[in-house]
Amino acid sequence: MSGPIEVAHRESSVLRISVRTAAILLAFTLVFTALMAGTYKATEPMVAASALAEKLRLIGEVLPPGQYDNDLMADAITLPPVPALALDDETRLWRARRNGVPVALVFEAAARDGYSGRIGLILAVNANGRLLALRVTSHKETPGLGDYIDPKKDKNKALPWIAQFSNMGFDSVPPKKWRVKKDGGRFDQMSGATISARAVTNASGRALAWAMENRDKLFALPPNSRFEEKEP
Amino acid sequence: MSALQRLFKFHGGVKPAYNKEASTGLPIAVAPASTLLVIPLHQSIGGMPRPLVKAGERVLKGQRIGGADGNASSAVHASTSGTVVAVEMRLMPHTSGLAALCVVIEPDGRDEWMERHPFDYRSASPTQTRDYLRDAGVVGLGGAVFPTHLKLNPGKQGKLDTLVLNGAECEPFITCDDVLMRERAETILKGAVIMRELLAAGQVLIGIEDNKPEAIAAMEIAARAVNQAAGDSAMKVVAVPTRYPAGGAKQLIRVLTGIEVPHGKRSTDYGVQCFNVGTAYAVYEAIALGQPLLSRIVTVAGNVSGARNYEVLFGTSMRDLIALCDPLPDSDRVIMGGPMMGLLMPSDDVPVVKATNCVLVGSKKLFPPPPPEMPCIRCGECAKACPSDLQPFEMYWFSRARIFGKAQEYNLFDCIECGCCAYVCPSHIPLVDYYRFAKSEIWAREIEKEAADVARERYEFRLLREEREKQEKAAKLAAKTAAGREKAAAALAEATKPAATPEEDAKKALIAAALERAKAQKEQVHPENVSNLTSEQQAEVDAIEARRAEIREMAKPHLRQDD
Amino acid sequence: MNNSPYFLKPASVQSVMLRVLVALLPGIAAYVWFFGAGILVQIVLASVTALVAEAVMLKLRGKPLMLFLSDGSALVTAWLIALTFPSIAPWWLTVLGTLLAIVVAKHLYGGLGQNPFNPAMVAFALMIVAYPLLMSQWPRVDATDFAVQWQAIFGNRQILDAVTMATPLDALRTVLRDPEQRAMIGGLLGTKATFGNVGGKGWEWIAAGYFLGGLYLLQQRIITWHMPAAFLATLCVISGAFALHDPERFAGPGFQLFTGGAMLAAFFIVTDPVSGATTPRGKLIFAGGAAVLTWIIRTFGAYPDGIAFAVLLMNIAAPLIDMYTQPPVFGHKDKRGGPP
Amino acid sequence: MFEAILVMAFGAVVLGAALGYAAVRFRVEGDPLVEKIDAILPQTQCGQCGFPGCKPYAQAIAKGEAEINQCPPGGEEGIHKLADLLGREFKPLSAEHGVEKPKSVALIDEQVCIGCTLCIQACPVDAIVGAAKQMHTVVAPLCTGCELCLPPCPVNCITMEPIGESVETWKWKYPVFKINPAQREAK
Amino acid sequence: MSAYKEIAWNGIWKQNSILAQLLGLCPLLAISTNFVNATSLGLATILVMMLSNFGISALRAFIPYEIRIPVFILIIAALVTVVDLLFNAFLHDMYLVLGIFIPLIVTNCIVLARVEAFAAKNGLRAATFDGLMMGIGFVWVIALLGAVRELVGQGTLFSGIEMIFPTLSGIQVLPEGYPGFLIAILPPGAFFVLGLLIAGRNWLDARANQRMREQRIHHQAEHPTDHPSSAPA
Repeated sequence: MSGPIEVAHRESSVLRISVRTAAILLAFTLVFTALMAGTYKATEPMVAASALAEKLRLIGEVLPPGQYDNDLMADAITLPPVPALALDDETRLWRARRNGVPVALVFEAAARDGYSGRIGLILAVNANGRLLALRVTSHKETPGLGDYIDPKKDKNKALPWIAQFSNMGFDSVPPKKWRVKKDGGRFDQMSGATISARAVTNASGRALAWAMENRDKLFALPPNSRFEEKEP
Repeated sequence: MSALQRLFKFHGGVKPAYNKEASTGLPIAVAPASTLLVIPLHQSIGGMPRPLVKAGERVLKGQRIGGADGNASSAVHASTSGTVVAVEMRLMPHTSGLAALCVVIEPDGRDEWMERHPFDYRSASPTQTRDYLRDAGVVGLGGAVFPTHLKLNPGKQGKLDTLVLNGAECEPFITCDDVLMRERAETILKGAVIMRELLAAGQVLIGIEDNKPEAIAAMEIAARAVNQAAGDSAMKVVAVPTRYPAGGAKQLIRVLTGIEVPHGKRSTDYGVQCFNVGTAYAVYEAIALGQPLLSRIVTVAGNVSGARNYEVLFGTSMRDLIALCDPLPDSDRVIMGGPMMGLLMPSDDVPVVKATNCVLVGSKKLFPPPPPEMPCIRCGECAKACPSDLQPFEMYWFSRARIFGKAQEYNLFDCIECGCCAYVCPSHIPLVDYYRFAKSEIWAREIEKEAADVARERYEFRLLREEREKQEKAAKLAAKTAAGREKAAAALAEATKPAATPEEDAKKALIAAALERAKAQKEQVHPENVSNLTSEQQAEVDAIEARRAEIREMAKPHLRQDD
Repeated sequence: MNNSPYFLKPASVQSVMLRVLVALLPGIAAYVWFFGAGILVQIVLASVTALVAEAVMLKLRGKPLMLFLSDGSALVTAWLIALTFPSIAPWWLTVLGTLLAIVVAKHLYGGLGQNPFNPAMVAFALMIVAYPLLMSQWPRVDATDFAVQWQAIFGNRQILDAVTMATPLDALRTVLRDPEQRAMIGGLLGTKATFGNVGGKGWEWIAAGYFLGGLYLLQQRIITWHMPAAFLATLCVISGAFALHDPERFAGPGFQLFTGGAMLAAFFIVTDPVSGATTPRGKLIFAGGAAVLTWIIRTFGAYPDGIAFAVLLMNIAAPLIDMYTQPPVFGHKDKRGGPP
Repeated sequence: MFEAILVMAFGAVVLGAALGYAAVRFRVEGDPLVEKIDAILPQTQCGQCGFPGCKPYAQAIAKGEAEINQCPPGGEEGIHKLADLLGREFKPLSAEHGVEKPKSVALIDEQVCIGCTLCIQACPVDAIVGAAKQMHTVVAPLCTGCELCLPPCPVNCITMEPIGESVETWKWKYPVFKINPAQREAK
Repeated sequence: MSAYKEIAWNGIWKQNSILAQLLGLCPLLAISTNFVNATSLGLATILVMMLSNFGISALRAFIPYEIRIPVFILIIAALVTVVDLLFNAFLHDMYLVLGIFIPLIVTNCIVLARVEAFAAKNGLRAATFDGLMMGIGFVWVIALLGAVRELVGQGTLFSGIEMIFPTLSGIQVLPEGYPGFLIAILPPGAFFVLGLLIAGRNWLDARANQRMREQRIHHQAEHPTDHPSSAPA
């Protein structure tokens, strides 16, 4: 490759080489940007469909699809960062209904006092105020120590730790007992890794209490409206 | 007196078993001369002396047989009267087991002195005095054999604060300085007086390790006498703590004055100079009695039942010397020097030389082979023991891995090879051997590199010259007749024609160039001045150059301790 | 025939290592007294594993077997592993840790004298990352029954819950994380609680045992004062400063020094010559740095004790520290003199 | 989308022009690598590598036109150093270029020399002195041992004398490891 | 054909991007937590390498020396973007797992290195083949690394395969009660396993060299004398 360049150096002035390289780079840029744009356009619908499926799958973790018949994505409202849920940004809350009758609320919450920062949760609360299921969506707990809160990492596959919250409500476990055993509550924890379990338990309790309190209002709000907490 | 002197400490050091009692029981005896005296010409640091005698010549005791080569060299003398039987290569008292040029003298038993004249140093110029000492062959007798006349120079200021006499003698087994001080304290101090005058030194500190109380007592009496005679208190005998290597020149200077003389610096720049007590004795003999250095006190110790100090003529075979002391039957080696720094001799039939302070007979029992070498665990014992404040284990890593640049960065050349590090090493690593190896490799490389630089320069110069000649020739050729043009064309064709093999091509080109140049030579004189010299002249010039280089090179390894 | 020096001081790697082992005995005695004889089982397990692994590796690497096997370095590593692992850890945990230490951390790096990292600390770090739960289960002070501990080590993990408890450091960590319980820290470190007066019941006496052994090593001149002094002083100063600033959130120097592996580290772990700094100033920096990191990891880290990580991090830095702290050599320091 | 393409295009033009300009303006002349290679070569100027001297060989190595194993005087050690410098793989000395010999100097038998000056012409470092019809002699310290003076001599009066070891040039040997590795199974 | 053989040998073993050149370690270490993830990223890398080698070899006549690096990067980035979008569209689960590491293929030095060292100087077929072989060299190492880490870390193999082939599922290789050597899955474990793989390669190479040397010595020893050889040929 050095041959032609040597010749070029002898023949061309600095300006001519600069213009030439600029033009060639421009040409390449246009061609390959076009290639990227084309692929983007072509895959756009599939990508959107995948994103939707992803959302539904996450909801499906806590609320089986068979329990409702409405279009969850359409029947959703916007939640501001409510203190009880310890969220930092706006989130969506989905309302499941069967034959128009409220079945469950699905929403996200967080625990800020995990061992290594924030633990993200998603939970489904049914119309009777029971916690249908609880899942951890994101966490940074110590691997092998605190990460059993995530059923994928829990050694006990048959009955993961987090499953003990399924179908629990304040009618079965009074709010005062909605704690880990170490703190005098109902729920188990692993010795040596109390902090993660305590964070998840307390956060779920707070979220459940909030959902119970605002249940009617949340079901009543029109789709795609914004939930506003009562002025204190 | 000694109580008044403030002492300093040097870092590190060890306390090996001293084993000195065996050889101090009896007074110094004179060893008989061997049937043949083998006197190496090169017995000091510096240039190799020229032989002054031929085989068959009769020599008198004290006659110069080797003349100092330049100033940085020292003369060698016949130790007794007799006949020179050969000037030839003989085995040297050196670990290498190599031979060097020696004068072999067959003593006639008459021990007939040449004429002796005291030297009046007071009326001589300092240069004359130094030349006299050089020709008297006086060198440092602590073991490093550095020419004494080079050190008897007060330096830029013309005077010194302190003259240190080294009587510390820290190596185990060796007692030659000890007995010399016990028996000949007065003479030593007379030598010290001369040295003090030559150096214009303010005080004389005589450092003696405190495990030699007799020597300290003897020297104190002698010093008091000298002080009384001079009416001052310049001579001070100082007992220094017994710790190897307190007898290292730099360590002793540090202990007595607190001054640390850095590697590569002259101690006179710091107002202090250090000599061995034996050297002071030799200086006195040379100047006051006119006797050149012919003999020295040698400790024979180790695996012998009759360890003792002898006054030994240089050239005496170690074998004969050892025989005087009843060596034990399991003796298996001879070491010149002490057990910490001594050199292993290739044979017991090597001559005693100026550097021989001790002939140590060894055996497996006395000096058992070291336990197997284990890996270094960086325990730092060596660093704790190093009197030069080095990090021996770091130098070891790099020497072992042949990363010499890094070894030098860790100040490899500040190492005095005292052996303390190897002595304390729990892994039994022969550390000093690694440093010796690294040092000699580095020196060799340095010399190689210098040679390569010279070669490169000369080659480039030659190319330049050839180019210029070619141009001049081309100009001449162009001006010549058609025949000349033809020839030039032929030469050009020759040069551009691809040859069958590169060798042939090169050969042809060389011959062609040679022919051309031969022709050109007739018309013009070479601008080069080298070719105007006769070969003899050139050879002489270059031989001098070579010797200088040799001196420089040799001066490096031996600048250690005990000057 | 060898060159000078021709005679050597009667010193050997073996005698150094043996004296280190002897120095560990007081600490081990206290350990047995307070936490039961399970630790002895661990020491035997680790020692046997270490010797076997060492022998196999030596054989594979073509080194003289008996010479190196008898140098004692593998035993020192093994004992340190046993002493830093929980004494009721399952047997395979100790064996695996020891194997990793000897095979990976020691021999794969070139064997004795060549390992850049402290093998015992490599074992600890690897095992606590791999099995954090098992490495956090320590025996209760009141459950020292040997039979129970034996069972815990060799199989029956069910009995564990009854005999384990959090270490003082673990408890401290848990308390520190929870704002509601922070006030408890006074109680945790106070006189009456489950723990001892200074570093947790039992723990402080083990630490005192190590301290005693450390003094012996100092007296034998196997270690110099630099490392232990720098480690303990730095830990003391940094924890003291923070405890003064906010005694509700930070434990004081007494607790930090006398709990966990601090004392063991100060005299036996940071002082490992092979993987540590060697110059006098370097030793101070090395041990001081290890103490700072230990405190940081203990206070803010994810695992119970931070010493292993702190020491390994400083191991990496050791060559650099050595390079920048070379002591001036003879004649090159600026004392008296200098050319006139 | 259009905006994105515009930004990319703008970047392409600016960068392309800048790089074209820089390529012409900041071209590096000369090659310090040659100097580094030349420093490793032994400067015997013997031409055994197939180049007319050490410098040309160094240039050829730098350009990738020559292998690093063509210098017999430099020996294995020289090849190792070159390999380290250039990040190439070590190769044993190429046999066609010669073998590593102990360092020697040329010696002219002055009885036989006819004073033809051919060796003087051949010596690359001007280490032979003499004039036409005069006896020549080799200045030993300057002689690189290249052997180039041997072939031109019409009377074969030049011999190569190996430089022996003396007490002064003797080198301490690498300390021998005292531990013998355990016996490996003989294969 | 021997030129192609050499390309293949270089890519798979001698110049192996990971074991010999240690290039592209970031995705390698981050993604090789299990076999399926590792292989998926490796396949994506093969795709990118083949395409970029092909593209640049085809366009090499039009690329001036001065701006070759920006053009190479541009082409590689464009191709990676395309691959990223395709993953997003057709293998969405995998896309979520691999996350940032598909875009990071752009910065995988091995891609740029092959483009610069090979594709820019060679013909279409050879360049594409080189991309394939270098990619295979990358894949087998990353797959092995993933498999070892997965096996040691959690005792399974092929976990997560359902993301690609919904009908398949992972295998529990070690007993159910295997505690899992967690560190193998964590980043330090990646370094350990990679270190061991490199050591293994060096060992094999050293052994091969040794054998070659021995053979040469045998050869030299036996050739001058015309005795029949007793040693293995």
